[in-house]
Amino acid sequence: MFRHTPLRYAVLAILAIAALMQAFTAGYFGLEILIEILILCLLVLALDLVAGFGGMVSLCHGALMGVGAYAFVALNALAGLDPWLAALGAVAITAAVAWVIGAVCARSHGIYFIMATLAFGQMGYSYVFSAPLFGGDDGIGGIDRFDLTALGIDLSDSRTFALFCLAVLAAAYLFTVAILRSGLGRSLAGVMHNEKRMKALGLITWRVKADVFGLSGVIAGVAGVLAAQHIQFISPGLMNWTVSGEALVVVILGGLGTLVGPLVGAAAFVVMKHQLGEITTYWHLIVGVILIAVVMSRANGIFGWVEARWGARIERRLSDATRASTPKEVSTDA
Amino acid sequence: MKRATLATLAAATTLALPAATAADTVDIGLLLPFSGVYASLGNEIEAGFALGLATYGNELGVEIILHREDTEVTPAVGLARTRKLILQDDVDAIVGIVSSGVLGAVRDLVDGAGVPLIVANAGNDEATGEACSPWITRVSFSNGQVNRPMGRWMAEQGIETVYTLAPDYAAGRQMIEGFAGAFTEAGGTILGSDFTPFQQTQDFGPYIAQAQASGADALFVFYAGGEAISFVNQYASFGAGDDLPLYGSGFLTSQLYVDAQGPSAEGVITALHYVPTIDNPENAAFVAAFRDATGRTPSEYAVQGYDAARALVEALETGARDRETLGAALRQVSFDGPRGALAIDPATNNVVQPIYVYETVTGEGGMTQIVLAQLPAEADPVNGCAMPSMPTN
Amino acid sequence: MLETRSLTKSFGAVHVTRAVSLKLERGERRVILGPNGAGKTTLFNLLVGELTPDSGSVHLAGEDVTALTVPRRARRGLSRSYQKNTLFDGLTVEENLALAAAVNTGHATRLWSDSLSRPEIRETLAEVAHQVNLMPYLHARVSEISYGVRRQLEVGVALATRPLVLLMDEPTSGVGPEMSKGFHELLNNLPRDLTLLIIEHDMDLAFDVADTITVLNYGEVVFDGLPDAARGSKLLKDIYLGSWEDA
Amino acid sequence: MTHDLSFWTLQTLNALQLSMLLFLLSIGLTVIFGLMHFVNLAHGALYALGAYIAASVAATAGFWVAIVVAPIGVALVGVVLYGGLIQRMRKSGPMAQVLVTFGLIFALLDLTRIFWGDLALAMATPPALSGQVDLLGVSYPAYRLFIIALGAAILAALALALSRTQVGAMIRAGVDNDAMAACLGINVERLFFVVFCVGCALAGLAGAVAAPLLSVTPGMGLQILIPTLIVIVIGGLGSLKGAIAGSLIYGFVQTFGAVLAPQLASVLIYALLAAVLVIKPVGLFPAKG
Repeated sequence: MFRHTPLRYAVLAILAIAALMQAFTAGYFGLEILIEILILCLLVLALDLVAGFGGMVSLCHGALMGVGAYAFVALNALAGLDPWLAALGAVAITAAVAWVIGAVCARSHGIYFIMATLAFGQMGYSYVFSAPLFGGDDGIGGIDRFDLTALGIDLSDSRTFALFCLAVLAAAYLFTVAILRSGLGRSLAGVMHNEKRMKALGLITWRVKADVFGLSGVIAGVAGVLAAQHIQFISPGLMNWTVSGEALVVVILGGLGTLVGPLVGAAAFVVMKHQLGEITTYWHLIVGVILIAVVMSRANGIFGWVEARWGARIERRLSDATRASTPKEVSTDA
Repeated sequence: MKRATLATLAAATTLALPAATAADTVDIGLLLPFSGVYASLGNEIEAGFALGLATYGNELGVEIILHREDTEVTPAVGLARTRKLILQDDVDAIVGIVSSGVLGAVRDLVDGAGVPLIVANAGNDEATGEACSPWITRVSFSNGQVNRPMGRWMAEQGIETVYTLAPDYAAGRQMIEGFAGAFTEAGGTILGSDFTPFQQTQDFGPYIAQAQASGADALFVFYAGGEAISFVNQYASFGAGDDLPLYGSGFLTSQLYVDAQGPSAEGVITALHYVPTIDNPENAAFVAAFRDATGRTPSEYAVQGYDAARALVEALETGARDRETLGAALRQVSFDGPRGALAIDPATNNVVQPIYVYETVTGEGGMTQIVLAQLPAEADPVNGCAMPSMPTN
Repeated sequence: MLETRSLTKSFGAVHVTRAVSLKLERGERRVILGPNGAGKTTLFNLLVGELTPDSGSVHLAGEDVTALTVPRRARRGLSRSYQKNTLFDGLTVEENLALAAAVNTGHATRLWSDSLSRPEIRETLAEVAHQVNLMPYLHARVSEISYGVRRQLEVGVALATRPLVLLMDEPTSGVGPEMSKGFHELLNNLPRDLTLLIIEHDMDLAFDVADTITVLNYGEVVFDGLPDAARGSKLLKDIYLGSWEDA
Repeated sequence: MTHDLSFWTLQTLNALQLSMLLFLLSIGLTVIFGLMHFVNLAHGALYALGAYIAASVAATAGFWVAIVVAPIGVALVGVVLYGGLIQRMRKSGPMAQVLVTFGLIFALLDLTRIFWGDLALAMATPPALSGQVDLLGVSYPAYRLFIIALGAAILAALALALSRTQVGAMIRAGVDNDAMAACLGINVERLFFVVFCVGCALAGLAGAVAAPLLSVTPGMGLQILIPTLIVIVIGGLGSLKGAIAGSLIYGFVQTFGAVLAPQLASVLIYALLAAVLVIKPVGLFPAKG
């Protein structure tokens, strides 16, 4: 079950401040990277929700994001709907698709779950790859960003769009925490810890899994809508299984089941990719080696490692500080 | 110590100069795939481009600052990198683009921002058709352009019925459309067309068997890259050559792959805007220089890079230095190059160039290609392009 | 309340349950005895639906539930505890109980309410924690409490669903005599209208708690009757002597 | 379009050929999984490596040397991987394994690019196998028949080895219950090592025989990975029967799908996989009930 520790709050605060500073000071490309990070953050948040808290290691989340993006394009660029309506529709479609995938795969476990989700993801990829409606391999453009000019906000400006994405991410983070704190989220944790017992208690576990998968699809769908609006052009590459693989890498690099960790991982991954990409076109090699090293080290990602190593000490210090400032008792949850 | 001082002095002079000749530097974005499935094409175009700059650009007195960006294979990445070139690096012109998808993705951006783009490969017909832009000049080819003359030529050779195969994506379909249109217009019949799942088809056996069963006089295909090698090898292994001779768009037997195809490519007749065995002095010089520089024979991709550099240099020679003047000058470019006489069609900004029909045969040091016919250059139909008379912002 | 009609199950050539027919009245407390491998746990698995019988049927409160899945039967009031602790290890005692309590109230699948803070859940939780003596441990994680307390929690979790029938698979398995005694009280203090079916090795406990006794041997019911009759039964002594003496 | 019998014969042979190629790849992967519970996503990369080694060797020493050297070379890489990574990852759960081998895919992909470049390579068909053979009324490429025969031979050899030899019995015992196998005094570590290396060698062999048929590109490993995974998931992990059944299903669906329903060809197989997983979540012939 998800708990906010002082360490997690601290890291969240640092991330938020860093993102805001970057948003207000960065040049054009810095903003592009920031937006890329924020969208990836949404995706890994969605993935951590199912993988870290439900044990559903999905290899189709990239494809789900693609469903969001393509559904948005279909409703916005092709059907001519207002971007807000189109986004709403796209998120609903993604959630529905995710729910169905979750329901079908709920009976599979371990590697079978991974493979089953992979199959669904590739099915979507193959479809858009060969669908003339969506421009096939060439992709499709003509995508509008949200119109907030009524509020005096111009999202065509990179800085504004970055801040908008940051706000969406913050909302998505709160949404995820709310899910995890709800009865549904608690049941999900129960299912991950002991599915057999949850069944014996009368919980229809596949429904819980499917529901959370669908909710995860909501976040993935939002990520897809933003991704489509960011580049204003999408192509099937977005749905390839390697995108899902990279998202999983980020979740693990960051720290599975910590919510905060994957956000750190996303930032680290995108920055690393761009830095290495500047130096060499063989950056995959370096990322691969780092990935192997991290997983082999058996730590739960960067954040998990920090938590395991310093978490207790930092917490003690922070709670000492809290106690000193407020004489109230510190709750056991902290 | 002395050398160090000299070096510092030299650095100082070059540093001092730009102030005086600020107008004489141009920033050029080189936008190519350096990783992913098209990496080899990106490298080939870059090599040609570098050679072109070295050959023609030295006496220009203009310092060309290159900004190299990797588009990978994804249009979205290509678009993001183009934005970076335009907004952050503030380039005066962009050269490159291999995949039609990337070109389609960046079209509105370069058009809207008013940045000249020299297309060095991507052949989608719309880019110089209904989606044409005064800012986009193509020195490579268009999908229809390289295949239409072949349709007519094959009909003239007495071939009456043809079966076609191509990968199932926009470029594949356009190549076949261009060919089939001209072929049927000239009196031929298309007996059947299959489009194979792009980049997912590894076994062409089922399709080849299908084509054989159709009883057509000939097979016309478009494949490129790894698929071209697989296809030619698998076609040869079925021994279908006697009943169903293989024709194709020239990318099928590109210089890049023909050695890998080996004897399998023997007798395959294809048409393209360039083949290294074209007999003219410019080509002889180009092939020799390219071999010196890289140790390999140039392909059509190399010549596209080379001519893109030459077009840029020609435009710079007119005194153009910024986006606007370069954009205008690029549309006026014409020269005799390795491909023969090239010009830009003012109606579409697409290159006008001759097309060569050639047969691949076994030569002394491996496979070589004999030019069977040089088909006259003709401008593409306008295809709905309404070109503004002059670039405007 | 709970009834089976010639329930039969075999794994390959081994018949683990042969035509078992049982009938429990509302509020009845029955203990199942039998040597290891007699098919007691298999019977439980058949009752709750973790196994499907080859033939025969299970009836709960007059309804044939044989075709229903585990969760569906549980929702109709059938709950069980396991011989091996089957708990949610990373969570606190309170959270363990809340998970169970939330299922029947519908909060387990609700998105906009935190089950742990609902008054009705807190009520159930407090009541169950009291019944199985878990009050002092509510905020401790499962990994932090002793084995004996975990056994209590194992029963507590099953109780927190507010079942009509509670199946307990060796609740005192592995706990010391002291603790075992505590379990007597605990069981005796459970509400009288709750129907209990208990697999038990501890004879004293069995005879102390049971209204009726069923003895299984090789998957067959060999005795079904009152504790006093069982105590004197020669048959029971013969098949069950070893473990009886041990206990 | 109507077709005569010889057309269908031809397509059946095509389907068989594709099936056998996939079988060579999937059998190693599935047995490694069944025995060691190890998910090796880098299996495709090993296949690509086999193709590259074969293409390089064939250029100087000819085809027959190449198809011997390539499996050995890949098996040696397997030895290194086993010692360096796999052995330590065995107990770490599917997710960690997926990630480590995902990292390996990245690394091996770029390593092949560094060693062999981005340009596609090819490997010539050996002269002895370059013609066509008349069979069942159709003229069929000899090399494709060779692949079918090779696949069938490996299948027969593996089936025999599994059912008749002591190692085979150990593997079956290990797949069934590794703890039990260890109790029976089987040196499980050594068994794993041998099986892993044989699996790698088969992947290398598949790459080597595929090289003259396809082109050798850095991306070929990624391209084949998904079909291979589909094969073993449809077939059920860990069993020879599953691997061959999955391969045949994939080969036939893909080949006849391409002919009969070209628009659906690419989606068809995924739909089939999804259907199998819904009906039998552990595949058609899993090693364990």
